[in-house]
Amino acid sequence: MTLGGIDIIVLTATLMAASTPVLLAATGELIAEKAGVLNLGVEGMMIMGAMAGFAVAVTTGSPVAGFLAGAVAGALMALLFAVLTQVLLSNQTATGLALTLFGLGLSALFGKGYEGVRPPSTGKVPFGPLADIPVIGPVLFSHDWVVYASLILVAVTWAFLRFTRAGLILRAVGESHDAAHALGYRVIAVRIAALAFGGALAGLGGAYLSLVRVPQWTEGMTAGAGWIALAIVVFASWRAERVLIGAYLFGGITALQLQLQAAGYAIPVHLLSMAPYVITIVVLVILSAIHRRGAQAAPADLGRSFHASA
Amino acid sequence: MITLIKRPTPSRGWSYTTPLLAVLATMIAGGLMFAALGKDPAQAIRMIFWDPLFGPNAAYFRGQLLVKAGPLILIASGLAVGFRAGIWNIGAEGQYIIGAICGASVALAAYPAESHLLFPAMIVAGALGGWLWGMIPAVLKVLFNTSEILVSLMLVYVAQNLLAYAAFGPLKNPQGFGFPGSRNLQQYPSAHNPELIAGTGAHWGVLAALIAVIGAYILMHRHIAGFRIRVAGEAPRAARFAGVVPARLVMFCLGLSGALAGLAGLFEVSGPSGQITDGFNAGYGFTAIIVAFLGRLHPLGILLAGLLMALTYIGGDMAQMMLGLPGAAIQVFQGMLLFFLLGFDVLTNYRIRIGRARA
Amino acid sequence: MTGDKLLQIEGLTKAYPGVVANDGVGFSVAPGEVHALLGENGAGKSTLVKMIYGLVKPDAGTMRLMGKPYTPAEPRAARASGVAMVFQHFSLFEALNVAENVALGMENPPPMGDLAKRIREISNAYGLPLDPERLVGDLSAGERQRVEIIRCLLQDPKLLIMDEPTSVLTPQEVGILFHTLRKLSSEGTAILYISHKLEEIRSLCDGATILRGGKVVATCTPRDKTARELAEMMVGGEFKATDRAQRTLGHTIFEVKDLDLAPMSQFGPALKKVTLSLRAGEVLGVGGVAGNGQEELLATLSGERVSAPGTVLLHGQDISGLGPNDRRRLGLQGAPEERLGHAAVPAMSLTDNALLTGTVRRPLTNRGFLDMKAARLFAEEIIKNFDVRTPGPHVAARALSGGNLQKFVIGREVLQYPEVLIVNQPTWGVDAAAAASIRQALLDLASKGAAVIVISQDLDELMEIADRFCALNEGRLSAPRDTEGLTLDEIGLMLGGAHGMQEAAL
Amino acid sequence: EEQLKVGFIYVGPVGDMGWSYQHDQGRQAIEAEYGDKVATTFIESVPEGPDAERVLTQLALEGNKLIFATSFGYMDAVMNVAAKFPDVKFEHATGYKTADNVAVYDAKFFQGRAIQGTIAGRMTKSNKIGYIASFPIPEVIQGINSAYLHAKKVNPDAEMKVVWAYTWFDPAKEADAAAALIAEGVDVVMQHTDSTAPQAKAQEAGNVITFGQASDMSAFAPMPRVTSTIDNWAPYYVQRVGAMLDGTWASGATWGGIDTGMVEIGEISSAVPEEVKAEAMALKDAIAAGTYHPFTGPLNKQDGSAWLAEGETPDDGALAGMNFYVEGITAELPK
Ligand SMILES: Nc1ncnc2c1ncn2[C@@H]1O[C@H](COP(=O)(O)OP(=O)(O)OP(=O)(O)O)[C@@H](O)[C@H]1O
Ligand SMILES: Nc1ncnc2c1ncn2[C@@H]1O[C@H](COP(=O)(O)OP(=O)(O)OP(=O)(O)O)[C@@H](O)[C@H]1O
Ligand SMILES: [Mg+2]
Ligand SMILES: [Mg+2]
Repeated sequence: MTLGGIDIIVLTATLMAASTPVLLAATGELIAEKAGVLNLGVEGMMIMGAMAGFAVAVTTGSPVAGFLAGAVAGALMALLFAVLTQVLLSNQTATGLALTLFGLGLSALFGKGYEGVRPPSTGKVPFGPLADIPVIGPVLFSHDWVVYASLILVAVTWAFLRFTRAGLILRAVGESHDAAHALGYRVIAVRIAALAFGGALAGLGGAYLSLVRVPQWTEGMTAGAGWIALAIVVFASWRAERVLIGAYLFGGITALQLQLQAAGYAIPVHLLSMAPYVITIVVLVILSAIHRRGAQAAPADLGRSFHASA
Repeated sequence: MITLIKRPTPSRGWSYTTPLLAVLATMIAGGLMFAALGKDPAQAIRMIFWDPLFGPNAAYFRGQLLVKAGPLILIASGLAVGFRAGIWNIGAEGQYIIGAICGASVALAAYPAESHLLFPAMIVAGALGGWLWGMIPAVLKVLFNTSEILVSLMLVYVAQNLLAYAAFGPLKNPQGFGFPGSRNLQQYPSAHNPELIAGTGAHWGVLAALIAVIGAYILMHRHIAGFRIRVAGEAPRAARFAGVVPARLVMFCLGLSGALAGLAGLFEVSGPSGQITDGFNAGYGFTAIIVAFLGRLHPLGILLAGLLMALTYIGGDMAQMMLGLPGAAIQVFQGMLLFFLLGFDVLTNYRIRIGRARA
Repeated sequence: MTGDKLLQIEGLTKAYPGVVANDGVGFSVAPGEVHALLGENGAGKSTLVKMIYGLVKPDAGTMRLMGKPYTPAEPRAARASGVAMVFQHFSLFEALNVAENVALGMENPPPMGDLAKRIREISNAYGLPLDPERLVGDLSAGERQRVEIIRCLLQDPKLLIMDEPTSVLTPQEVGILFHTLRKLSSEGTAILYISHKLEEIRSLCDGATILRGGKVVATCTPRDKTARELAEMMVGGEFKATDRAQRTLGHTIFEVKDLDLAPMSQFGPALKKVTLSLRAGEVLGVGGVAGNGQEELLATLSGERVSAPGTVLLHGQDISGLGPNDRRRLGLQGAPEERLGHAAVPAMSLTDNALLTGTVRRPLTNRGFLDMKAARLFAEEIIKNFDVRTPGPHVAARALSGGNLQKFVIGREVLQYPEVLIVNQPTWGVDAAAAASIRQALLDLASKGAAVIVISQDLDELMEIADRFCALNEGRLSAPRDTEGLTLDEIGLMLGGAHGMQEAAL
Repeated sequence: EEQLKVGFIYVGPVGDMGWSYQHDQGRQAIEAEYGDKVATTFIESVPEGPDAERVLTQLALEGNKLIFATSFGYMDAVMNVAAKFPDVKFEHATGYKTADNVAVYDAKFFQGRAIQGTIAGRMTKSNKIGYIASFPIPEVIQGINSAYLHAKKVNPDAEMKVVWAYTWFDPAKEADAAAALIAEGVDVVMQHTDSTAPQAKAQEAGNVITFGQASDMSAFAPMPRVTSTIDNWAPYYVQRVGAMLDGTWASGATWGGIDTGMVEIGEISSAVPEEVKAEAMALKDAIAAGTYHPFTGPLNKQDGSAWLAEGETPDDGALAGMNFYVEGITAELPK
């Protein structure tokens, strides 16, 4: 199926894999932000996940172990952030930026020696004949398990926030920590848990980058993916299903602009390469214009430190 | 069991001591890391904190400290005004780039004419460029309530693409044998932002940074307009009650921080950098956010934080060069410094009580 | 002795830095008893009930619930023991719906669908109808409180704590609430009730414990005392009632003509054809249920919102398009209902808060540059003249008790000697003595020739100080009537019945 | 005897496995060659902005007598610092400005591209060759033209598809670019970017071949990486340091190719048929011997205008500023 020289099926299949790291990281950040914490250190957590995931996968030869390690590394970074912002009540914006700087440095330091090494391959899920169905096959049944896991995670996150009591408490903590505290919920504990989960997903996203998407380890390899993940959470107005749309839209435009080039379209390259960012802004403006309550979709206590005065 | 008790008013004493404590803690933690990397910790720390200021070539490095800190301070001063008002411009990097492109374009359009009016015109163009780039998120926020965080961030990437376009396209040096990058403004006297006093490193941008610090201090702490900006950040409804028009505030803060970032870009491109190239922006716009927070959003704090940041960059390069420390170790070291500075701040705002959690 | 008491407290002590909030407090509550806690602002009432609810850990003292030692580690434990609480500042989540808010206050909530059904049932049974699907952010203050109460009722509490539940309610809502509480108490639930409205206490409560400076100073049966006697027990001295001196009304100085205003928030009311006029020296009372346009009226009169030309006139001059500062310059000032975050900046010092509105009519700036010394002197003047209890002008606004901050806010406006002053809920949550002094200040201002608009839900307050009364209902302002000779029935008619309220069929 | 201090400034991290990594290999070769007679030092990840001049000055102040500045963007900074430190010698990679104490050096990477193009032309089945380009600068354009011409020569149906990544190093973006090209049906991916991401993408796709860039990328041999063009700075660096040690260092411009070893062709893997391998090796030998120039007339520019007459070869100066595609490439060169 081609449209104007662009193979839509290949594009869709590509964008799913290309969007997965950002999708994972954005879903994690969504949970943290829903609990009221703004962690700008996604980039730092991702790159640590990428490094740790890669190192462990190479050492053990097991991609699964690598992904686990990536998640753990991301979560540890998030816990560092949690200690600073939740226990020592430091400013979240600055701490997040520092976390990014720190993560970029630390991963480069620990990652020395893993450059130029090939990671074990993460297999595709064997769907057998399903993968050969036209159109649906390549789009739906041609990916590795992490792609499916990321989709399941988005669905689980959506259901968790919407239907479960734990999700309700999480949202309550993000909306008003004082009220949640008055009702006896452990605001700090909930936030630390949300941060750790967010960090684990960011780490997983990073590991996907180094183990599947690229796959190799080099310092600084996340190249801004963490920032995009943060932007997508805002873009999604803090709704899980829209995170999926946002991540795939962004990944899709990025992949499309390269495909347009490859197809030989005479559109100025610079216009194409700014397209993902410009289109994100345009869509955001349209969304905000449609429902002007857009800004209120942010958890009311997002970014505020909580201190129980008792 | 440790409990934190909020102080009624932040402790002045601790607010001066915590930065010193943090630097000390960083020296210890960083020293351990350097030792783990097999380097002499004392030597590394001396190289980072001492040598650039008092070492054998300190005369040169002190000037470079200003060169490096200048743009950070200039940008952070503007950002802090907005942050105080709760307006989150995290796209200063983009405004910096656009300011540089606009300023340089004026110079390149005039080339090779020499005129005393050229540099002032470039300054205006640089500030205007940054201001315009800052006004995009401002206008979108005012009209559509769009998040300025996201828009300003996305515009960084757009600006980077514009920069690449400019460096490879319209601003490319026609005598550059097809290589990217504009003419070098250092070789164009009317457009050059020179060292004002030889050997000090201080150029017009450093002077502008100083003026920005003083101006920001007067605005934020001596003038009713700054008072209202602070009110807007603390309590938006109270600010309205005090006569602040939110739309005007958004435009003012994003415009101001954009213009200052644009100026920083212009001073860099016409001075230390010299030319528009693809990699010309060195992340000053992002680092300035950290500087703003390290300086506790206070102009004088920003001055010190900017110098401290610059010190770790220059000292870090020195340690890299002399001891073979990996560049990444320096980044980790900077990260630690930030963490300690942010973490110890708790002492300024809270009293710490150990034990006796409940009777 | 222990057998017939539900809750017994002895020697409960809690100290905060610089203040002993509760000092050896002891009292007891019997099942089915409605027990009042009385005291001035800052006397320690909220601290006391927070300890009972497990939110604050006592430094010393013991509690027994139903004869057994009771040491709730956290609110969860308190709820499990049958203690429920409605907070002074609502513990609600605006972005969540009613059912979710209720679920958050319960230990083991049933599935959402069942819970919604239960909410409908219970809320109708107690005459507090609620739609479980609505967002709390869109509810009126009265409805929000219903959410809090339903949340408690769903857990069949043995002890229900209510911290100033009526300060935001209309008389009708208070009636409904009291009906509910009496029903609960007849079913054996004990109620611990905190309020500054002494008449309410007298009509509702079986017993009272009076706190002053964190210590129990008296216990009594409220029905046997007059409100004045209760007030004097609280302040520990003679209580000064407001003195409504003779005033001569001047000519009309302030007019509002056919003022319309679009809703300020998605579910807020619009102002429709609001018309009024004020004479110098006059106090106009505006009654009505909160959420019927009070905030909007204050915003558009103070200049936070501008209105169509010709709708707001001061001395005949059209000021409809002017902002707050230009109106202040001309002599029109306001004091919003919400003290923290609107009338004052919580994290800023009193000196800064004096600057907030004081720069226009007071020489606190010099060509825009702040004169901090003048500002501090102004803050000290307010503190002194209005008996604001605080260590000094350097203290942050949030550190003041509600009553004291309210005195500061009113004092700040009054001491700028406005020609027209508009205040919204001037004594919200303020203790009797402080409320009286605020009312007195408003009357004194009027007697100096200023025109004052008092927006309040407290009809007694309006009857006490207003010359004329009008009601605000769904954004419409009724024609003003002289307060003298106005009966409660007539007021009820003017209010157009309680908004969306209905008392349960008995 | 005093040690000679030699400083290096890299634009990327030494671990990029590409450009900076190869320069650092050269630095290590110096240490291996001269041992205690030299002391080398390097600073990595120095952006081509305002920091370059400071870091170069810092290197000079610390007593380095020979400084290698290994990125084009350092050019003006090198000139400024060189003027201030007449006793210090500077070597600037890929630049064109020289001074008494500034020499420039560069490699004829397009020679390697000629060999890649030959193998690509022979091996492509779809007749579509993909090229991930970094920036539209002469060095990259030379490579595209050279690869295209040699593919076309052995396979007249060969087409070239170019994607501009506008980065030297962004693994994720390079992976996407490779995926986009493969989606367009190419079965050969060439890259002028430094990461191995395109190699991995090609491997995933199956029947796609690639070429190592800057470093050998042998981890991906024999398939998809069938051979590579390696930037081998070691011989030049060793020679220049030697000149410093014996006092014969002189400014100049060096443009090394396969002949000097600066451009090295990585092992051709078993995935390449023997006859193709032989043809490629013959080409390599001819270039090394100087008997063949990859740009030999008659050649037209993309717009059809004449560039080189029959048998004509361009001089190095003309080549160094190449800013056009040759005839036959359909893509448009970004302006
Ligand atoms: N939102 C704002 N952002 C930036 N500056 C502001 C803002 N609001 C007011 N100012 C500045 O503060 C100063 C006083 O502002 P404002 O007009 O609100 O006060 P004023 O006392 O009513 O003075 P006047 O009406 O005489 O101008 C002016 O310099 C104004 O430009
Ligand atoms: N968390 C806290 N930290 C420090 N001091 C506190 C804290 N909570 C209360 N206080 C102080 O303890 C005293 C009692 O406060 P409390 O809130 O119990 O008074 P209250 O009787 O409920 O007053 P109000 O009638 O205004 O509600 C006051 O002086 C108050 O400032
Ligand atoms: Mg209270
Ligand atoms: Mg004004």
